[in-house]
Amino acid sequence: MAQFDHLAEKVLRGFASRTSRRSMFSVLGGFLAGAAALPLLPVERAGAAEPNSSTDPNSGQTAPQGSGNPQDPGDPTKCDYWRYCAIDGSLCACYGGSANSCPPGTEMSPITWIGTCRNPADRRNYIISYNDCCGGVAWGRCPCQNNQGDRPVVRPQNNNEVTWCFGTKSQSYTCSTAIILGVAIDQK
Amino acid sequence: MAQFDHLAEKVLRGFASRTSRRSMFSVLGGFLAGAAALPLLPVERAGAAEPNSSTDPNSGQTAPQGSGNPQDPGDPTKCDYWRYCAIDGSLCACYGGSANSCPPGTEMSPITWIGTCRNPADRRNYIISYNDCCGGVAWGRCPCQNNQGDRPVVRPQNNNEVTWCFGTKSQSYTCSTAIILGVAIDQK
Amino acid sequence: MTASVPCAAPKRNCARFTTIVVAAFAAAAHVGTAEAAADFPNPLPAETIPKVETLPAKYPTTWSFLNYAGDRIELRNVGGDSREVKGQLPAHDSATFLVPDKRPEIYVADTVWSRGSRGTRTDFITVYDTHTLNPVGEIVLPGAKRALITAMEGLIAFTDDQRMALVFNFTPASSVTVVDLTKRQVLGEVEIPGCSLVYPSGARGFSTLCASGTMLTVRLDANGAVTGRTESKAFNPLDTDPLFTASTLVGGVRYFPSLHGRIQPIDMRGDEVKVLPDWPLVTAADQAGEWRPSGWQVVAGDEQKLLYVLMQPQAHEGTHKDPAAEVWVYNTPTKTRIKRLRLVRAGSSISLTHGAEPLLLVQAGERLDVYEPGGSLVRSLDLPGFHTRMQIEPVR
Amino acid sequence: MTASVPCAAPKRNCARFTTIVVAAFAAAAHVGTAEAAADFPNPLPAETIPKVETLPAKYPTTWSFLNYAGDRIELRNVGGDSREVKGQLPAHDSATFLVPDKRPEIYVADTVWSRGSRGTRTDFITVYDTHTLNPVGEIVLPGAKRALITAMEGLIAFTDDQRMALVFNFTPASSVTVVDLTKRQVLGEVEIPGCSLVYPSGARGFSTLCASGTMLTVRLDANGAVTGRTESKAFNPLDTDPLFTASTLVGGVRYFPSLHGRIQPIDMRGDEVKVLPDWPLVTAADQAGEWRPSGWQVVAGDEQKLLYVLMQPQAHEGTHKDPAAEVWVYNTPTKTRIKRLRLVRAGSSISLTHGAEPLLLVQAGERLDVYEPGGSLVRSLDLPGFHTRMQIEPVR
Repeated sequence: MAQFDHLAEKVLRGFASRTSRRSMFSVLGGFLAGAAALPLLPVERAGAAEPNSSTDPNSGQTAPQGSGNPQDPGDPTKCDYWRYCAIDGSLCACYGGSANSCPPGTEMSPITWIGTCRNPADRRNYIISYNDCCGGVAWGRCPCQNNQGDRPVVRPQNNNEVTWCFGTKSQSYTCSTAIILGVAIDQK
Repeated sequence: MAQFDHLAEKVLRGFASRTSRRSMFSVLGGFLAGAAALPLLPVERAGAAEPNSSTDPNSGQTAPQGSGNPQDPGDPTKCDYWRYCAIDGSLCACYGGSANSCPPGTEMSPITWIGTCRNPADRRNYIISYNDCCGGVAWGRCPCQNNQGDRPVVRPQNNNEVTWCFGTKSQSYTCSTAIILGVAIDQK
Repeated sequence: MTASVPCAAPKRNCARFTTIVVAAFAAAAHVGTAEAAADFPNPLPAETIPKVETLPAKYPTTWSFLNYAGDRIELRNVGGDSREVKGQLPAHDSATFLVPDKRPEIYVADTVWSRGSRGTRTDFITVYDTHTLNPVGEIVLPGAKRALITAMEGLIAFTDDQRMALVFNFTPASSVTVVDLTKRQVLGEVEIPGCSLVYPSGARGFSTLCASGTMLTVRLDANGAVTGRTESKAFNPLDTDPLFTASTLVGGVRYFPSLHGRIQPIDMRGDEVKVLPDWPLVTAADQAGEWRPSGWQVVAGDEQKLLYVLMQPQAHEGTHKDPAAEVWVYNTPTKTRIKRLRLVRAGSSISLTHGAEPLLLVQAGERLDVYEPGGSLVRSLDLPGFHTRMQIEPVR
Repeated sequence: MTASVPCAAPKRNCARFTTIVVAAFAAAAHVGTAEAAADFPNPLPAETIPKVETLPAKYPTTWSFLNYAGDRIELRNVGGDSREVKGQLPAHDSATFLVPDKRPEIYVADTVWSRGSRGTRTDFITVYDTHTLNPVGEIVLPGAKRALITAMEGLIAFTDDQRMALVFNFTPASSVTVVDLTKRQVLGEVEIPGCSLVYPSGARGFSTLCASGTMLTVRLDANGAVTGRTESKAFNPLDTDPLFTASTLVGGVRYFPSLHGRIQPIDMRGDEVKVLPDWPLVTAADQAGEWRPSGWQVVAGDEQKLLYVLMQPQAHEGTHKDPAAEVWVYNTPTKTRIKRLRLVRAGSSISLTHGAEPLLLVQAGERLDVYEPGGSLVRSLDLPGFHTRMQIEPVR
């Protein structure tokens, strides 16, 4: 994380120091608009297509989900999914959301903290944004606590204990997502 | 319960029909004042005196409580305590209250429903008032569901699904008690 | 520091925005010198923020609402894909709900206090949009009267072709609050002293079960005012064999089982209810086993002619809410049992989905077991932490 | 039907009062023809209604508060009698609390929304009476700014001899709301950009940990206005070996462990903090085992000279909040470890009771294990359903 944080500081100095929070929001807005144009992973579509008839009818378990993309392996309803290396909370994929989307009726906070997780398939380190979903029902299903890169709240942007519900109608926590922002800088 | 309910109806006709609800409250008040003068069971005092050093230190269990009175046998923190034959809810004895008292910071509802339970020690049938405690923290510890004498809500005074928090500052349910009102009529 | 104060030195809270700034930076430029696996030449693309799932405005009949009563209302797919939880609706103390098929809305009647478990009480109906599950309206119910009783049938009901909602109040005086759901306003209150719960009856009105063993039927005008009251003869022997308050519709007739095993049909389609002859669920042959209806939502119907009842052997005083070992299926025209389904797990609440091939849903402890009508278990959904009672309402 | 309307016919809601009326009747007359056992000639007497338990205004030091963070705050007897739960206080989202020894009051800083998880947000401090646990006052915190962070040390603190409370805000801008607890009113707000959490320091003021690795100290006047700010040199290497934000007082000095195993003492008694030399918790001999502090409330002190730290072997990046296998005890004057306690269950939070013979409390999953200082388990209390983090605060 160290180098990355340095980058952060640098970007920050060269950027934030000339910018008010409001205009940063608008920058963020711009980025989002841009990102929205990018192709999306078919995570939950693919999941929805999978029948779970193959599983033991008496198991009580949800059939495994998956992106259907070999480059994005694992089950987003399980705590060991690669993107969750620094998540702390309940997994939205268990509440009607997915690894990168909020359940219906909740609101995704635009302000959050990020970590860096290694994708076991392409062996790249990705910058993951842990956006919380807010304003819905929180009831502790699929709790998941991984702290890779988590740091004490003295550096909030690297802390997963904060309820990241800012700029949302309600600041009440519902669940957490893990969204790919891009590839991280080589940590060698 | 049948005969008892008939009595109820009779008492009711001969009494309630000439009485407004407000004055019934005052009658209740009068009764309470009277009852307060009666000697009380040393239920929780006795409990407080018992050390639980005898129990396995690693058990995680609360040492058995008890009234210390052989005529009132059993553990009020357990669902099989004789007074709980028709209780539905969380046992106040697990929350800082006792079989017949509310936990600190809660309020006991004066209006409630009653059942009849048989005391295995003196083999008498007692009229038990299931007063709910209201306005505190409810979190489902020591849940207990016994339905002896419970009847559908069409006869609310014999129904244990109703939140009996009436005449209290808050109608939010916390836990339930089982209070001796007197000896029931012989059910033979 | 307010939102509009400029953010100057690094030590100021700009630090919090590192994430966003870097995000924009990294995602835009795709900075990535990590050794890329030969078989994945391109990194995974950046994903959209924010992204919130939506649902079809009209849900498939393989979904069902599960009311956890006092906790939440869940929308689950019981028909088989791997993403069983579709969404949740907040639901607090004794919350009940209505799902119309006329409008893309869901109505949840709920109660909160201004400080959690104390403070000012507010009863309210929240109007949710079926497509987004976002709250789109609210109707505050006056008087803090809404009955706080374990969520079950009869606490809230539609009438007037789903234009009106009827909310049962218990203070412990009984009344019904009449709500216009299209105008989203309260129309008025109808006192029903000595009677409990509301069941839709006639074109515009409701019936309620009275402590005297009768059924009181109330007719309403378009403004929710009472235009008539009729009381049936006494048919509900509360002292000897009271009816469960759970019922189901079969062929337009409402069927109430009794604690000791009768079934009481009542035709509520007309302006006056017709109390039809009751008949036994338990034949002489079954008497020995002491079989009785048992559970919470104890009865279900396929709306054509079949009646499903949770049944428990060795029943006696106080067992009427115990989980039941079997579901007995009756043909209502012939009044005969046509099937006995032994459950994998003893069940407390049952319901049937409304699809062409209905599924039998059985809440059994911390499981929701899904059976095909033949009686074989299709799948079992977990209900983690569930320890109270469940109201099952499959999508229509 | 309102409370004052007379109650005439049996079918009216008088039925609800059957219970009370019969109660009075039966209890007064002691109607009882049930065959009485010869050995119990008299029936059990009627009991008082209503009856609510109270607590001593001053609690014994064998009791402890347990903050379930977002759920409730429990008051438990960890010292041995059979009624371990003494009471609960409502606590919602990220609630924190303060227990003074100067006044018979408890202060809980909490947050609610007007419709449960949505609606208008209100942050407030509830003042509870220690004797009754009844709410006796409320202080609303303006701006909906209170930090919603898993309950832990540093979110709220006393200063000015417990007259003032300091509430940490995070929006994500950082500030501190200053509250007068005796007048029960908010005095003002102090911005602490780039810094986090509040620790009491000096006679009237606080210190806070900054993202630049320094500690900022703020002095206040009697009205809560800032009279001075001093910033220490940087001593908290956030990139390489940051300090936990959990700390403990030993001999008036506050000790912060670091993620990699240093201990950083800071003397906060004066108007300016003294950053004392740090020293290693892990000797060269322990290096091989990769022992590091690990858990949530990772450190405790006996206030005289002993320091207790939760320690976990094979520690590496990301394990710093994992439950720890041992508690290591240090003599702070000699800066040496004097004891290793192997825990019965791996623990996440520890604290010491404040009695003459302190007990070591260890939250380990769904248990609160109680050890005597020698390290043997005295008892284990169950924490049913506990699945997050716990803040343990023994009674002083």
